[in-house]
Amino acid sequence: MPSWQRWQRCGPSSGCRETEGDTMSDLQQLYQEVILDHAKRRCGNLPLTGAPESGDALFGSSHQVNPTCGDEITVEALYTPAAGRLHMRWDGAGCSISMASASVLAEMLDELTPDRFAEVEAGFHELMHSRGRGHADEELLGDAAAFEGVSKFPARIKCALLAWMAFKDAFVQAQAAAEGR
Amino acid sequence: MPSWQRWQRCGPSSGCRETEGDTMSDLQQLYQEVILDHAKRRCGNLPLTGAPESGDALFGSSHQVNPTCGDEITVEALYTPAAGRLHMRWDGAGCSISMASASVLAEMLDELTPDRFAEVEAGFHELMHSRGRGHADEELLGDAAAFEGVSKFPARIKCALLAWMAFKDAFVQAQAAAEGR
Amino acid sequence: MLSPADIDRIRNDFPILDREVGGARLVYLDSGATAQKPHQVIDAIDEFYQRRNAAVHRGAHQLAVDATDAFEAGREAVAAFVGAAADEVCWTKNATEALNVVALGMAHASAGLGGAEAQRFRLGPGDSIVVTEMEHHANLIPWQQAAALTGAQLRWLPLSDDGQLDLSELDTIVDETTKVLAFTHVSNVLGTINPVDRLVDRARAVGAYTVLDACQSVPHLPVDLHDLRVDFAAFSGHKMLGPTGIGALYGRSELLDALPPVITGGSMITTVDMESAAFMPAPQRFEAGTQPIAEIVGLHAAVDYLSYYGMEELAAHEAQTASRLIDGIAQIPAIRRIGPPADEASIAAVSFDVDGVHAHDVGQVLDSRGIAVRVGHHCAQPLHRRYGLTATTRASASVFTTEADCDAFLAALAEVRPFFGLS
Amino acid sequence: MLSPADIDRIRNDFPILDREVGGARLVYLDSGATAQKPHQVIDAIDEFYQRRNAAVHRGAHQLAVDATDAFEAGREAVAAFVGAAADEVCWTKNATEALNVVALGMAHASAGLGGAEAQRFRLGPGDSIVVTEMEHHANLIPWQQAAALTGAQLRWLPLSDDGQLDLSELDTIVDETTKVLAFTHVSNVLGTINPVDRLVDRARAVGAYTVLDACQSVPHLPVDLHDLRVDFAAFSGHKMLGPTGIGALYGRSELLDALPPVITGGSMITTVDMESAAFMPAPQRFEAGTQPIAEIVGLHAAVDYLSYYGMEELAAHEAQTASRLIDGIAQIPAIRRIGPPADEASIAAVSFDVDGVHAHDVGQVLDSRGIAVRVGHHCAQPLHRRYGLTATTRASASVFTTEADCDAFLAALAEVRPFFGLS
Ligand SMILES: Cc1ncc(COP(=O)(O)O)c(C=O)c1O
Ligand SMILES: Cc1ncc(COP(=O)(O)O)c(C=O)c1O
Ligand code: FES
Ligand code: FES
Repeated sequence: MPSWQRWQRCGPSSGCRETEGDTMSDLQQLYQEVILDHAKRRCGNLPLTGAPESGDALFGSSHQVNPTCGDEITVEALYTPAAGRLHMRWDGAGCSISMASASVLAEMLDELTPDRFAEVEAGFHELMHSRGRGHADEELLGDAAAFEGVSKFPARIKCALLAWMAFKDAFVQAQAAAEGR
Repeated sequence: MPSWQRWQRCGPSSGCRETEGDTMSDLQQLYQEVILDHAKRRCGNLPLTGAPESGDALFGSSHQVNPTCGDEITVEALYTPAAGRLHMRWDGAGCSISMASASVLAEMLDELTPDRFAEVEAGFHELMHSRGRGHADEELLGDAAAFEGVSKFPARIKCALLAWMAFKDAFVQAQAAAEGR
Repeated sequence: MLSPADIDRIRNDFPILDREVGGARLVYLDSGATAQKPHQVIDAIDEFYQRRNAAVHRGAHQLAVDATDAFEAGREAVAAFVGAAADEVCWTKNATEALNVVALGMAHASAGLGGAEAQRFRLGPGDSIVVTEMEHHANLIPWQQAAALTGAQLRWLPLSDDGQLDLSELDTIVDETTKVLAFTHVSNVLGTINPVDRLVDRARAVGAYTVLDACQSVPHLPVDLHDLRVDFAAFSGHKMLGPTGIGALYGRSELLDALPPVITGGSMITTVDMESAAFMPAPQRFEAGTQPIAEIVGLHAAVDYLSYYGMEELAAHEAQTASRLIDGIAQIPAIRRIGPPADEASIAAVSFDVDGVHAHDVGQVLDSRGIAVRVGHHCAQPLHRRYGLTATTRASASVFTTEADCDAFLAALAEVRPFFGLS
Repeated sequence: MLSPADIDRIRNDFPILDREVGGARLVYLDSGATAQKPHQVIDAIDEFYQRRNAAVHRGAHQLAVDATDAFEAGREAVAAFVGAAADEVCWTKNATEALNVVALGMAHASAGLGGAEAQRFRLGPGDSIVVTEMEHHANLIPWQQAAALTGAQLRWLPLSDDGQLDLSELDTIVDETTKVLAFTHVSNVLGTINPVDRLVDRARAVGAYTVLDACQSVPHLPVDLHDLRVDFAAFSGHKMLGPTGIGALYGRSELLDALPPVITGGSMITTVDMESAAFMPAPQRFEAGTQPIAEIVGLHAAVDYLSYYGMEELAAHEAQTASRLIDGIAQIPAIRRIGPPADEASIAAVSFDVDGVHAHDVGQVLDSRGIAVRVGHHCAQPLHRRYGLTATTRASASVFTTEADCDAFLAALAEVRPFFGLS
């Protein structure tokens, strides 16, 4: 099987996302079911492989530290230009927000083209920095919309963004590798 | 003439010391006539000679800096144990309080035995640190009683004490020199 | 012992305790990071700025005299509070600066600054500096820097499994090569109170200087630095009910006068020409530039406040709080506390790991109940690594901590694992 | 231009101006040493302690979030006020610390700390550091220390008779060996405003870093550090209507990230083990330990206050005050002012020698009339020596200084020599 197929290990999330709206406490909004669920499932949290030896897939990797807490993540990005597909695997330790965010991203990526990823990433970034005022575009963000509540907690924004930053960086590396060819 | 005689250059002060009591402003109490007068006359402000070559006089010298303002004084102390007499000459630059205090001390010293100097010095020290609450013992302090008003001005206490500290130190040196003999 | 009425009265002095967080009353259990301030401290700062603000030790005018009086009265009060003489206390911005002044001062001495009398502090290859594995980064990294600058070797006293210093190798770790033994009086993570006497005895036996990090002891215990016989010590105002922006370096006079200053500039010199400067004796030589004057006034009010109740009393209250927290935590399943056994003396700073829940998530849940605790490595990464952790949750108490505070915290803590679906 | 009504309004904001000194209303002409604080600043500090006090960048709890917001909002406001980006502003306790951080950071780089990227700051024998003869000790002694630690040579630009930098030898004094040119924007004694452009051009031509002491410019003039093109700059909160205990170091980001920190400890690291530590990028790498948080909040209020009136307006008021003081002093016999000619731009800091009367005696007489001025060497001994003086009297103005203040000062000054029996 092509190497990227080995990266797909979990099916589409069935996470419950009833929007309880204003009746939810800030804490419940922060720790939505989807998040708690992904924090446990950890899609894509697989042994890291390093660059694949063969195939037409481009590879990049990035290590990121959250300076506020010292938690770390290492992300590997795989890009098969032919299929126009992105994949991610990761290893790391951190809070439930950071683990869930890595998991959600890993799961979503399998469905995304690079352009679409850029859009989603921009939307997610904006949502996180909205200081609780933004509304998640579920169409665009999919499961990542569940992180809406994080934006009310400035101290946790970096948690939610950690894996995204790492993937973005790893993907840049992969593209650079492509150009190097 | 014995070397110490060359140190006596000014006669007894005729400075006016009417005590105007509480009607005097703090400023007038600070700058009593005696003080303004001595600040100009500068008794004992003479070229420094270093240790006298001969005679039975003991010699000591001390350089003191007032750290708040950087003003300096160098004092030479001469002690003739036979006569039981102290003398001082000095050179320096400073405010009117410090110059007057050196002048008053130099003048008074010619009349003082070492023991009496110690008493006067202790009284003067105490007065200066009385924070405006002490009353000068004119019997004991003579012209130095005019500095009573200084004790209300903490920033100026060091001015008044500078020459006294220097003389005390120089006299210690002189005594040490005596023991060295 | 403080009565409940005392504690009520104390609580009324702290305006911030009226605050609600997320609809719940504030339960502030993060005094180990920074203490809250009684209105006496806040008012003293206010009054200073309104009536007496001026540069100190400089002007001849009345405001400058008033400000200087306030400045030096603060020094006397703080010195008396820690059993030191006034001229043994130098102002810094925080304890971190104070510890750096010692470490870098020694490095400067080693580079030849400070003349002959500074040579006693010379460090070089073949010398060793000893710290402990429980140090706050503030009492570790400056010594790493001093070692890097001088070629001295850095060693450390390890931790035991039960959160205390393991002194079994004390005599080999602190040996004839040791020039400095720097250690904390009380661990900010574990609450452990270290055996200062034993460490000072050993340091003295080999002729090493002792540097005490007193950040967590001065706010919580009666401390007499002369009795403790240490050479240097550091503490911070903001941890002892005082303002931010003020700390203190203690040193024995004879040592302070010989240690080269690190930060140089105005108000610490006698004479300056373009090529050289002569420094004043301590404490001024360590007080370059305009000092945190209003902060000193505030700290003065803080030590007056603490002294009014008495550190013995406050320490007894602290010990009681520590027990309540430690015992309560022991009853909650799947929590691993790091720190000394419950029957050892400690301050009320209690750190723990909740199995399966990251410390930041623990803190978040507690915060939603109005309970403010600290999460993370608490500036003690090596300590955490020693216990196989990267982060813990810490509850740390203050003079105003009540039994109700402890109980609210314990109740909320018991809900944490269930909240995350763990039983 | 501020109207008299504006100034009235401003005066009402400063509680201390209600104070009487020796029966007279306070005329505060010592803002050059430290500024007075409007109630907006005092209240901001008060409010912070009452509602938001906590350790920043650490806790997950609500108070910590609020405190961190206040802390970073302060950085953004202060950075914007001086034309810098937020991450180019590092907090220090005062300007003196900021200048030391640059000078000692370079010395640390020269000793091999900070790795390869710090090597750009290396100083050694054969290199030169250039300062000026008008520097405050805070921008002189740290460079003497850096020279002593590294073997670099210290040189200086001399003063002209009329209180300005003599730049006739600029090109030979600042030459290819020059690695640092450190100079003050405005002299705290003379009021002189230095030609930053010309100095920066020369420094850039030889590849030297520029370090600007902006202590006396930031409070009195519009300052845009990007426009000024300097590499580093320092200023103090307490001189710009802000609290004591807070200062700032500005540096171009690229340089700050490469400069080794001097004060090390908590909150400025990424990872630490017993033997080594990795430092965060700027500004955090220079902010070891608990920062002066309430003071930053107060400084934020101060820059808001200054911005409300606008630095252009305030500078125009300042220039008018300067003229009134300079012209008035010129009319009093036997007074020698040091400083630039009356028609040169300067801030309202005016220093002079009264013939036959020591500066402390001048200050004392003025104080008895309620007029607070500064006397002494103003931390600029070499400058005074250059003019054959050991001390001067300095009157320095602020936003609230009125014509009546100037006139009261001038009238009292005219009485000084007569008081001491000099005609
Ligand atoms: C020109 C100048 N530089 C530096 C300083 C030092 O500032 P600070 O004492 O706040 O560190 C001052 C103030 O005294 C100053 O006027
Ligand atoms: C044990 C200990 N040492 C040093 C420090 C550093 O104190 P500061 O941040 O006030 O400099 C702290 C506080 O964080 C501490 O708890
Ligand atoms: S707390 Fe570390 S990543 Fe969330
Ligand atoms: S002011 Fe210098 S001695 Fe009086």
